[in-house]
Amino acid sequence: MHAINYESPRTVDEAVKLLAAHGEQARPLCGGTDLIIQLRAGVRRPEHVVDVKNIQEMRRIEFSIQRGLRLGAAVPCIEIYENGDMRKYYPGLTEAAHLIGSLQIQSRASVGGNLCNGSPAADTTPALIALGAKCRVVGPAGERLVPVEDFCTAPGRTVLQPSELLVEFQIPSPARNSSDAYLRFIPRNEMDIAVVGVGAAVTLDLNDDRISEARIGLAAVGPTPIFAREASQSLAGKRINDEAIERAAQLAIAATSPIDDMRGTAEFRRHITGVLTRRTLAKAIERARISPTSR
Amino acid sequence: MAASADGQGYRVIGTRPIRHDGIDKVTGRAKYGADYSFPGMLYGKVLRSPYAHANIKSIKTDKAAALPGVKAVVTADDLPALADKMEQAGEQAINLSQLSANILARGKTLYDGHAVAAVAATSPHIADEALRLIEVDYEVLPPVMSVEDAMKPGAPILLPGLRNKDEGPEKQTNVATHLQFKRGDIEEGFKAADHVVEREFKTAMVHQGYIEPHNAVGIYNADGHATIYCSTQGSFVVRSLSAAVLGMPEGNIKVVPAEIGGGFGGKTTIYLEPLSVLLSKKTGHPVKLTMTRAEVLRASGPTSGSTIRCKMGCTKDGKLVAAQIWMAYEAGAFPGSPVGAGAMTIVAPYNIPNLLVDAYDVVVNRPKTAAYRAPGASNAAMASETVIDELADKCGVDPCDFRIMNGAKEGTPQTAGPPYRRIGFIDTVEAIKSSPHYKSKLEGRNRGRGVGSGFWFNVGLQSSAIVNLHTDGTASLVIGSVDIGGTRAAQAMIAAEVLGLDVNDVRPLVTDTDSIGHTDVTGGSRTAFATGWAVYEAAQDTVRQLKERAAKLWEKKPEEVAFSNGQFTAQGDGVKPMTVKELAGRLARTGGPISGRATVNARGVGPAFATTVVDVEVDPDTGKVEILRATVAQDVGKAIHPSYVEGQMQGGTAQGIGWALNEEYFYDDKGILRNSGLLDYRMPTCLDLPLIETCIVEVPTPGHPLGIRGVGEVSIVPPPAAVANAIAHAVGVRMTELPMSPPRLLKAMLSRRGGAESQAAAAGR
Amino acid sequence: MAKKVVVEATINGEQTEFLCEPRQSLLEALRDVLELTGSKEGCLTGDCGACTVIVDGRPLCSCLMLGVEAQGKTVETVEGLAKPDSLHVLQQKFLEHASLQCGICTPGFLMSAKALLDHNPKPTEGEIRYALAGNLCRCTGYDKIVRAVADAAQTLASGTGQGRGGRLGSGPSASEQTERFLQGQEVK
Amino acid sequence: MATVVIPAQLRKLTGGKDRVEASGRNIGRLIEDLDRQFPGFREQLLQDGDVKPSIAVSVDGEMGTGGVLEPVGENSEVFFLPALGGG
Repeated sequence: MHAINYESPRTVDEAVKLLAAHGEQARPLCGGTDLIIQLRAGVRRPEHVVDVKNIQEMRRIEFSIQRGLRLGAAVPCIEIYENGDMRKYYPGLTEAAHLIGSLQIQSRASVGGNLCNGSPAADTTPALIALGAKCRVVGPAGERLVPVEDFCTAPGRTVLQPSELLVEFQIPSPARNSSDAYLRFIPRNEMDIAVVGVGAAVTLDLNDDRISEARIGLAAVGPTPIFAREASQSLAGKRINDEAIERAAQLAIAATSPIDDMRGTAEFRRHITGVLTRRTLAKAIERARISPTSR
Repeated sequence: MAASADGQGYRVIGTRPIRHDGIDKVTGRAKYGADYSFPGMLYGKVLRSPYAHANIKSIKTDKAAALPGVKAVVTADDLPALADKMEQAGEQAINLSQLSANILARGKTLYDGHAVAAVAATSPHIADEALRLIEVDYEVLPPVMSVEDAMKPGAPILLPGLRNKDEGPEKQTNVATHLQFKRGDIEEGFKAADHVVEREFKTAMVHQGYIEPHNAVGIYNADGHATIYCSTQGSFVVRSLSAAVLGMPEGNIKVVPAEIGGGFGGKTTIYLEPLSVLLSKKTGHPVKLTMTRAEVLRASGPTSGSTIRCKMGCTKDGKLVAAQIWMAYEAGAFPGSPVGAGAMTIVAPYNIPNLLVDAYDVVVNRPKTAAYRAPGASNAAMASETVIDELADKCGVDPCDFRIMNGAKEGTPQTAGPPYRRIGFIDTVEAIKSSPHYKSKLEGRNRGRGVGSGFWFNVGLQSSAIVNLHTDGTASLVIGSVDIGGTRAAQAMIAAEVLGLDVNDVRPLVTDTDSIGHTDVTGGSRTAFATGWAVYEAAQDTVRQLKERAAKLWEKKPEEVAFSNGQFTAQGDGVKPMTVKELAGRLARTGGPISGRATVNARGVGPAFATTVVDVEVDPDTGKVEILRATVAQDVGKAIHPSYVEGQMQGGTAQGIGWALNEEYFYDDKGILRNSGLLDYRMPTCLDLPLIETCIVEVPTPGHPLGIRGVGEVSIVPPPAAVANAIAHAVGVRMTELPMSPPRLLKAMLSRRGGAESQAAAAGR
Repeated sequence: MAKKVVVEATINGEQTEFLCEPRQSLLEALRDVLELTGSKEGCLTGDCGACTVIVDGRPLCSCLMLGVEAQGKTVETVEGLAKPDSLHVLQQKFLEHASLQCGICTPGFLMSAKALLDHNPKPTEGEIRYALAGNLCRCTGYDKIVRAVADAAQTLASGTGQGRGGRLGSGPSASEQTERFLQGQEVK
Repeated sequence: MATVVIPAQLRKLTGGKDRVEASGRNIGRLIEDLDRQFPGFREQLLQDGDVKPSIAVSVDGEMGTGGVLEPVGENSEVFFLPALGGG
């Protein structure tokens, strides 16, 4: 690995100053489970590594049924699924965090790092998209909110300017009779990168068994994570039945532009997108029926 | 005196003591190759070709050499040119000029990752940075990645000098060897068949996947002598090959075998060892090289991918009458795939009167293959054992009964001609047939059960052993066979059995090439068999000498002294029986210390057979296969330490399941390896496997004092076929390609359903 | 070359100071600086688990953490597992069950298993397999490793009166693991 | 006389015969006699005065370890086959 300088700011303000000072030559370090591998491979060669894990603001999980969730970008996955509120109100995002790599990886990897790495296959991203999460980005010029589905621009690329920092995710409080789910397909039972990942969040109208709102996010089936807009909208107001779910699955497939690689063929990925969209919606709906927000 | 090989009356053999080296390995104290460091040690790194096939026009190293901290840069020009001919090296015949060209490319790179240059620097990071500064001018050539492409007329030629007997001395070719085995009359054979199944199979190149990357520390001294510390399966083969590649006298190199973190055949040759000495010679410092995982996958020796056409016929009552096989194996960049073994194992478990096997060793732009656990046999069994399962289905015969009906036994001719002596193939099938697993009922949709069998030769070769009896009556056992999976314990148990000592009173020690007689690799499942034989004889030699001492004390002739159950006795008055411990205390006054010695070039090696049953469940929507249950039965001759015998059976089964389902080298159209890491080279995790049940079958090897058979390899042979057969019975598709990964299996299932629907449509239903 | 940094950490119970370059991983710091070579390098990408250590109670891959990140942290490695006069029960069970063949993956498995039992003294087979899924073993097929961890859990449990742990063939399959977390049935 | 079983690819030397008789108290002498009867065997089987590393010899069902010095009995059955190793 080339020589680097390591800095460990304690506040967002300090961090942003450091990033601004070094510009292209700085890279934030969180869990390091992607960055350290890239540094070793020489894929990224920043002179300065800015460790943002020790910034308390980026390590908090703040939830209230009124205000929803503020999830620090640097919270490691293991702290997400150990959190009772997360398990209870955001099971889909929680299971995505629980699926990433191994326990060893989950001890380090963060949802923010997962997103900033810009991989189309990031497990937590479709779950965030499904929940309508927004990224709070802070830079020298101030801060802005970016919807997760607009965050990645190409493999390994995001909307972040060199001096900007993703500080936290803001996720709406779960609506009545709503829940979410995330499923991915991998050839083994652990350790793999998603061949396809599907996150879904649904809100139900239990009076006449309809879906009032749905959002579907897709991973590993295009150059960036995908918000399957048409598929999501197609479910709004529909009765819960196989026909509606099948239509959504077909529209989800239509939203993909997968490639052939060592993880699967494009043809296979399209097929699995359909399978997982059906399974994920069914799981989210089942959860929403008994959701803690139901009473 | 140990009891006879019928397995009765052993005191130590067959028990499960804690391995002698265990405590070092659970406390982190055991020293593996990469754990060695020396004062002033430098770190070496290797520059590797980014192209699958290219001419090297020039290499500029001055910028790299100028980087602060860099002490030396070497290329193939720093190694002697060697004769282009086969030499014997331990258990393998090897071409030294090709071996050298694989360690540092000469003029041409032949695969993605082929070593081109090496540097030594004061830190591994500086060495890494230095690699980026070496300028290589490549002329990129078209890569040849498959045996089919390599065998096409006009295919790009990898090795300009390569010729074969069929095509003659004029013709440049990628086909290194054509082997043929013939028996009976193949046409007549198929005429007599009621059922014939013929299929073409493809199996992917796969890697042994040992967790410890290759490593070496070289220390060259001004007197022309060098020491190499490395993790290897054979310290003597490292010495002879490194000496040849470096142009040094063999005696000037001492190889100290470190603990080894897995090998499975992949550490029976050399990669970094001569470079560590070369760089040490240039710098005057010890130099350590370790491969990264990507280097291990790109540039060490995996095993061959293959194409196999298998046609077999049987009568309606299930008697095999004919088999015709065409097989071509990827050798990698240089000749030497295990296709010969594949040809001689593919129908080895069966008695087939009419047989024709054609086998081709083909060079392609992939890493030079190395041995991998029963090399060549798993590919072959994937073909023959699935075809046999199909024939059994056609005959309506239980797959175990079909194998028993046609199974090879004593006297059955092997593929290459010689008849079998006593073997336990049918015993393994019967063990599976009567196992709780096979007797259990498998219920549920998309679930199926499959059986497969496998054969492996095992080898004998040379081993040495020394037993030093100490004055306290304990013994140190010195051997040259590195311990890759618990063999120290087995060797100590054999010595303890013979000497009548407690197993913990024998301290096994694996030593370096200067401290023990020649010992071939820990490979070919030979260590318990051949080194165990040497240990047995060395212990007997110790007993013989002890009898002389007892005779002295008792004023008797040595032949009057008897030894049994750890006690020396003789007839007559004044003779008080003595134990080995008691006698050991009297050595000084009866002639001095005792060392028992023996060397063997072991004959009469007994082949091994295994039969495996697997239950699977297939996800019909995704093609993902779950292994529900697996049981393996293996003829081990005599289990010295049953826990480690079971471990070999379970480990081979796990590797075979990985080979069956997800492991494969994935090259792009430019011949670049796309999955050179353990994230995408998918070996089974412990969530992918069930507990693996074992049935130890003991049919002693005739002639061996303990009846031992090698146990290390054959268990990897049956699983791919067993899994394929289980999938066929679960979802009705016959898979003919490895790995049977979700995309492949899903495609096969969808096309079958598509076919069924179109048939239904055609039938107007 | 960036200059070296002084790092203070508690390593296997000892307050320790060491010098390392920012680009050196914790694994390099342990092996090359502190000469604690029990943690092994298998892949440098966090996929094999041979370098697993426990940092502030969490198992992680020391190849994917910089040495400088250990500042102020508590690090446990395989070298700290045994007491001077006795092995850790996991070490003892690995020996009794012949859970190691080549032994290169053993330190990592021991640390992952310790992290599991520290948080969940009564794991099911499914939970054991999930906790060890980040550690690759190529020799054993995992059978004897899973048995050893289950046995160690039982021994610990009976010793501490926590009832029987480590039930083989019981509990959820791999695919059921996540659901259990969500239902809060398991505290990791 | 010992019986020598000829590998498929050397049968061109024996006019297609798969079994021939030859004499010699060891493999070296046996190969000399084979070469006298069917010129070409020496070149096919020997290198530097010993059996080629790529070839294994089986005498009466047992793999030989003695190369040209491997003893051959009056009525032995001798096979020449490819040598191979293991993992």
